[in-house]
Amino acid sequence: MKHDFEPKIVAFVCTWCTYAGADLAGTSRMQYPANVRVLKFPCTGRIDPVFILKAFQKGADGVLVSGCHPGDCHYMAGNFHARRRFAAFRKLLEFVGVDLARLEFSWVSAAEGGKWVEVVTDLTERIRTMGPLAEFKELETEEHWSGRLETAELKEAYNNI
Amino acid sequence: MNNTAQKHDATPLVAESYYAAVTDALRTEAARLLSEGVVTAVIGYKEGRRHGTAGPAIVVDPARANELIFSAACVNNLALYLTKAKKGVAGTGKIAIVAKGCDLRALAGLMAESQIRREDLHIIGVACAGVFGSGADRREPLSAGNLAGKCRECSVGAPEGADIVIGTLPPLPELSPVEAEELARLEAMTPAERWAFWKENFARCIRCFACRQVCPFCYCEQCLCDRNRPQAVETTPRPAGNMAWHIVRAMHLAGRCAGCAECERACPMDIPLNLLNRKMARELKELYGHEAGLTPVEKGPLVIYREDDDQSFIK
Amino acid sequence: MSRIGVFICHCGENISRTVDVERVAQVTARLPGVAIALDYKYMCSDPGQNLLKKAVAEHKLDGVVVAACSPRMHEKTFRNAARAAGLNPFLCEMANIREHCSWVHEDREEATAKAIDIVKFTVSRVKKDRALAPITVPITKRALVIGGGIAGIQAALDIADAGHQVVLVEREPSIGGHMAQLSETFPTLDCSQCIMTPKMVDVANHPNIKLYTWSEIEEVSGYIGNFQVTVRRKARSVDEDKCTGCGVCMAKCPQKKIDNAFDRNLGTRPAIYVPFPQAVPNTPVIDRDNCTRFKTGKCGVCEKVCGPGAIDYGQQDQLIVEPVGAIVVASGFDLYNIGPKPADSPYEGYGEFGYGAIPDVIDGLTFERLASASGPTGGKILRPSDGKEPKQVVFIQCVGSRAREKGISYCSKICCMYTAKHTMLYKHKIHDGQAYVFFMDARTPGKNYDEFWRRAVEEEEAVYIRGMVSRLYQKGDKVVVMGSDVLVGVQVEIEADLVVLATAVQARTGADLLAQKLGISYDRYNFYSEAHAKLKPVECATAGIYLAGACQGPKDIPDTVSQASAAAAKVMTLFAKDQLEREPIVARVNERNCAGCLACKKVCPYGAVEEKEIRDRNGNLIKTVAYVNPGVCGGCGTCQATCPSKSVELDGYTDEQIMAMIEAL
Amino acid sequence: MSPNRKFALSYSYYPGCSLHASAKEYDVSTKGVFNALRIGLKEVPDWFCCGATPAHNVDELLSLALCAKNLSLAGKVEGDLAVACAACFSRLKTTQHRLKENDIKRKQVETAIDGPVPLGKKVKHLLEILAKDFGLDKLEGAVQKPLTGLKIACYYGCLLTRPPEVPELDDCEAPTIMENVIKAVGGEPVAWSHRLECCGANFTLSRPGVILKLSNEILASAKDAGADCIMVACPLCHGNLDIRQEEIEQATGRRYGMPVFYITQLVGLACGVSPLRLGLESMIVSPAALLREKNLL
Repeated sequence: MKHDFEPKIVAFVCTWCTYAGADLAGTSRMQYPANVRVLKFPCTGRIDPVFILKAFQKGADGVLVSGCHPGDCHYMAGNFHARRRFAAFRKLLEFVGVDLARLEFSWVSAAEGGKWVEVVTDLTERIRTMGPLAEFKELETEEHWSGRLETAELKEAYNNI
Repeated sequence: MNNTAQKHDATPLVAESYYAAVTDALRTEAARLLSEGVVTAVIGYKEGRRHGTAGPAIVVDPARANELIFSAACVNNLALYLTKAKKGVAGTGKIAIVAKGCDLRALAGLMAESQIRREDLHIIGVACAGVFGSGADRREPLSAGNLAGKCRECSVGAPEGADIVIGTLPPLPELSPVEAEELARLEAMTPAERWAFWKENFARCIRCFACRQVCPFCYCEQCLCDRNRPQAVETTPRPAGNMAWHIVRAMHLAGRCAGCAECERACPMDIPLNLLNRKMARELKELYGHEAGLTPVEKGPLVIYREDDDQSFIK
Repeated sequence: MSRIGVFICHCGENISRTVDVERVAQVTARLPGVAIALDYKYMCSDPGQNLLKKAVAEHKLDGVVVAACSPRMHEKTFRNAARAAGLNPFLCEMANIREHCSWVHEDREEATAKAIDIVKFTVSRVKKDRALAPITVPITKRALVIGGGIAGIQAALDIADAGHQVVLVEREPSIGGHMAQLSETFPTLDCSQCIMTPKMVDVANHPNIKLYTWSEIEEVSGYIGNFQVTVRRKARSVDEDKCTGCGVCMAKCPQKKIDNAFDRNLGTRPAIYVPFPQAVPNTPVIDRDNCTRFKTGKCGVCEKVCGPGAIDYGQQDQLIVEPVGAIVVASGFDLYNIGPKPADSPYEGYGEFGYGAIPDVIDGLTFERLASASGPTGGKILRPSDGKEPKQVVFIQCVGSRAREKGISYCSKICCMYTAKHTMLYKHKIHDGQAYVFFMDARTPGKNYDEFWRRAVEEEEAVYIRGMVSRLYQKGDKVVVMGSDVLVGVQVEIEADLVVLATAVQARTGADLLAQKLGISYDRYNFYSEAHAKLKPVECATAGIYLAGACQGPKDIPDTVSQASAAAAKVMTLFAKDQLEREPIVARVNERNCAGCLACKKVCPYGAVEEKEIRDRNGNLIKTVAYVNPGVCGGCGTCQATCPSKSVELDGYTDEQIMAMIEAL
Repeated sequence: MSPNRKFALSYSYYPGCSLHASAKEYDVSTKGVFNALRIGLKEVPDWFCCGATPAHNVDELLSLALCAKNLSLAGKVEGDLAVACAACFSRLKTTQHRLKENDIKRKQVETAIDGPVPLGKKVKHLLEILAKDFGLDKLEGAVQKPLTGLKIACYYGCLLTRPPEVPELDDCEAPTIMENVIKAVGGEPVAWSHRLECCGANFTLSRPGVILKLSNEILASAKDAGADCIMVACPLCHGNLDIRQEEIEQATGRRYGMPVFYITQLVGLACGVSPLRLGLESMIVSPAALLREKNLL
């Protein structure tokens, strides 16, 4: 089945739970859209908000962050710290105008191959209907200072360049 | 953001004599501290070259304590001068610092982050009715019309927990919270409208990094955004890099920002930076009950967790 | 320019069926920095690995990407192959194009494109990989055991028998713990003292065990293999080397009316005392709070009567530093108190049971002392208020346990069994007495446990009433028990002579403080947390520290002893090596850039981050920075995500490696 | 502005049906004591039955709406809401508690009463007002005739403290607030077992046999503990212990002769309120002999 728009989805996952859950989906031969690219981290605690930003800037249309369920963290508390960090970060992104439907967080354990498939499929389909993430792509293409020249002084200075 | 509707309200908030009295007491205290050898330096404010302005001053000689002043023009957050970014002052013995309530919050934050130690400081608190906003006519007394936006919602007029607090404020009128209203206005927008708002604002950014230089919490020895291996944030003042810089800045200050709004004051392009900081402060209060306070809190909201933290946003 | 080798595996047909492996090889061969890209039927087979090794040598590769199955499957295999070829194993990465690609997608076109992407970003990562050397940590082959109850005793004996030195620290004057207070033990009803005291004596006599009683842990520093433990030896006021344990001092002490805590305050003891006759060591201690000599300066009888001259009123607390390589925590439990809630306690007491003010309402451990042949009543069951033999005894289970409204939702595990035991002991001693038990559920999993419980009900005639008790109150010399029988559906009222409460097992008061000294984590009830509930039940997440017994959660004696031996086995496994080798995926601090905000220290789940002072040549402090102890770091990387200036980096997952991948997407 | 602003403390007041009927003396003595202690009380205009105790057994929405409407009426009068009857107190507090935690219920109730429910209005039992707001120290200071030598069984009944999350009055299973009040006015509280047992009020009309058993146990326990009298803070308990006392004596053959006071009657006596303004004459078991013996009349 071909679609007009194939979004680029980046998944940041922890190696112990979600990566293993995705492996399980594989060994169980489950099927899901091929749009997702999985980057492996030791722990969701290692995932820096900057990475999410970078992924959007580099053309991702949707980002998934996924790790161990609370209490299952291989490092005990990494996912707890991540949970707070991302709770704050998504509020910030929302405030600057990023549609949070493009950023998904999930807990997927090593036993939840089915959940992995569900999360990835849902996200891909949602982004497909939303279309490309135009905002960041536009920014990338803008090379010049695009502020408005509001004052006469500024206008004059600009024209003299 | 002082809109014109409030400009006509020019009733002075405090009498001129209040500042004269505080200045006197400040000079006496500074002279005493220096001459008795309690401290090696006093960080405070002195008269600026233009009328009605003031700037930071570091006094080491008791004889020059009479240069110190306090007025509504004392906008700077002096906590900055105790950070690693300004290594010169710190580490020369016990230092006295003049602190308004908002500055004391920054000091408390720096203590919690092991940047300064309470025992190395002598904090001279000053009860503050607010400082001038940008564009205020300095010939006029401080009034609701020319007050800085952050001061309209200030809850720490008297800096409790200082070694000494100079001045007692008269009852101040309750003012409409213009910053909170602006925040509410933005929050009511659609994401696309907000994006447009910030895109335009950030597009003006010339990456002078005044916001970073003036922030007491930007004391990193090397800013992440100056690094090039890897380059996390594009360094040229291009819209994409600007957006990234301001998001990273707000994120790094989340749960730490003391709300002094110096970033916004220092910004030559009038980008409403404090809105981002306020937004994050509000969210962290709602999510985790954290609020920047006058006493150091060992672990800020983003370096601690509770097992039952909200996770309604996680699938 | 890098020289990366890319090896694409067909995995028989597992990959090549949906992924056009030849195309992946063609495309990736043209990537900048790729020296060679090959595809092969089975990369993990011997010929496949040889292909890799040969290519490393022939093409002087400085990085390898194996695009095949999940790294969880074969990363070790290929890293070993890389090592054999002379390449640092951490310069070899896997691109997962099987589990994450060929097996989950059907469209050959899409799957091939995805596989190319995966290989591409993995190549970008490898270019930023750094050679890492395994970390070795020397091991001090001495163990510390904290707590001298049955758990600590068992662990100490096992480790000592294996030939290693053990330091055993006990807070009380004697080892023995709770087990020494018990009368008989379920499910065999053998006398607790009879099976316990020989083990206590073994500890005292073991050449490899250094025993510190009347001592507490003051400070713990260091990490696996290299802990420094400061032990506070509280002043005993008796010289242990001189004392012969003759007991004359105790017999002659004029102050004899002090409540004996070992007997749950049912009996008394002198001011110079051993908690119980079989104490190990048999050296008394002076209770300075109650000794006339210490209170008023007058007396000194013990000093006068002591033949060997062992009494030393001037003794001071001593701090001793012991270097050890591993720690077994066996600090035991406390019992829930039904008294009113202290301000700092999360547990509500039982107002409906009179908050402990009714004298003939006692807890299970007090009943043990009443039933014990060496107890204050010589094994006669007599009630505390008037010393009469109780003819009707009501036992109430789940007091505090499984009572969320009182603050505890867990099951204390041992009460069903010991209450059944109590009804039997009671019946054996008072034949015409009647025992009633109020219970929620009888939980008796364990070898011969259910049989034991059935015996109590069926043969020993304990009346089990399923239901809860709503109130206890004194009426004359009886305690009225108001409860419900939910099976019959009626209210029950029993006028009892004695009520025994099976109070909850809770963490030791101060367990959190000890945990903070040790740097181990604990749950909301202050029970210590194991590293993994199923697969690492005796290890702490902090390397080199192990758990035994009820400090980790309620446990009976067999479980406690098993866990103690397991902890000992873990210590012996550690001590079997001279050096500890571990994966070098640890965080490192860039000291030049670190501003010392110590946010990393605050988030580190392992307590691996320390403060380090940077000084100039003259010893002046330049700044304080963070330092990550590689022996302790678990490698989660939370510190790096938290650090604003990224002055701490996790080897193997550096920002450069990750950004390279994102940029290559 | 409250008409009672001359007082430092001032409350809106919900007497409840009993206090205008069978428990008139509770109402009279409450007003007497509050007047003597200079605490303002303004009765909520137009109040009606809270629905206790039958409504909540039959129809939850009805029981919540009845109280909600009364709360909304009380909202129009300044000051926290003072409630004398333990059952009214319990129902009003329960309503606030239930509606706070359940938005759906709250909306239903708001539709039913056609307006918002003042969930923030503080509902306080008289005991709380005397012991906490007014304060035990001040109460002690107001005593003119201490109840010296009067042995009092303080009877809480089942509703005053339960369930703990609703009334938030005192320790649910081992309260001391009544005893503290009695000690403050010089009386002697006795330790007894049935302080918190139920008197059976729900069955007072339908199954009087239950009352006889339960109330008898309470009387017997108080008597055995050496009490001269019982003190209550609930008109329903009072009805069972006082009005039915003779019936209980006839059924059990044990004679109690135990006067049952309202808390306000005893506090009033101690604080010098005229006995004529305490409604002592309406008590079925006459306290006259006891009070004379203790020199309190």
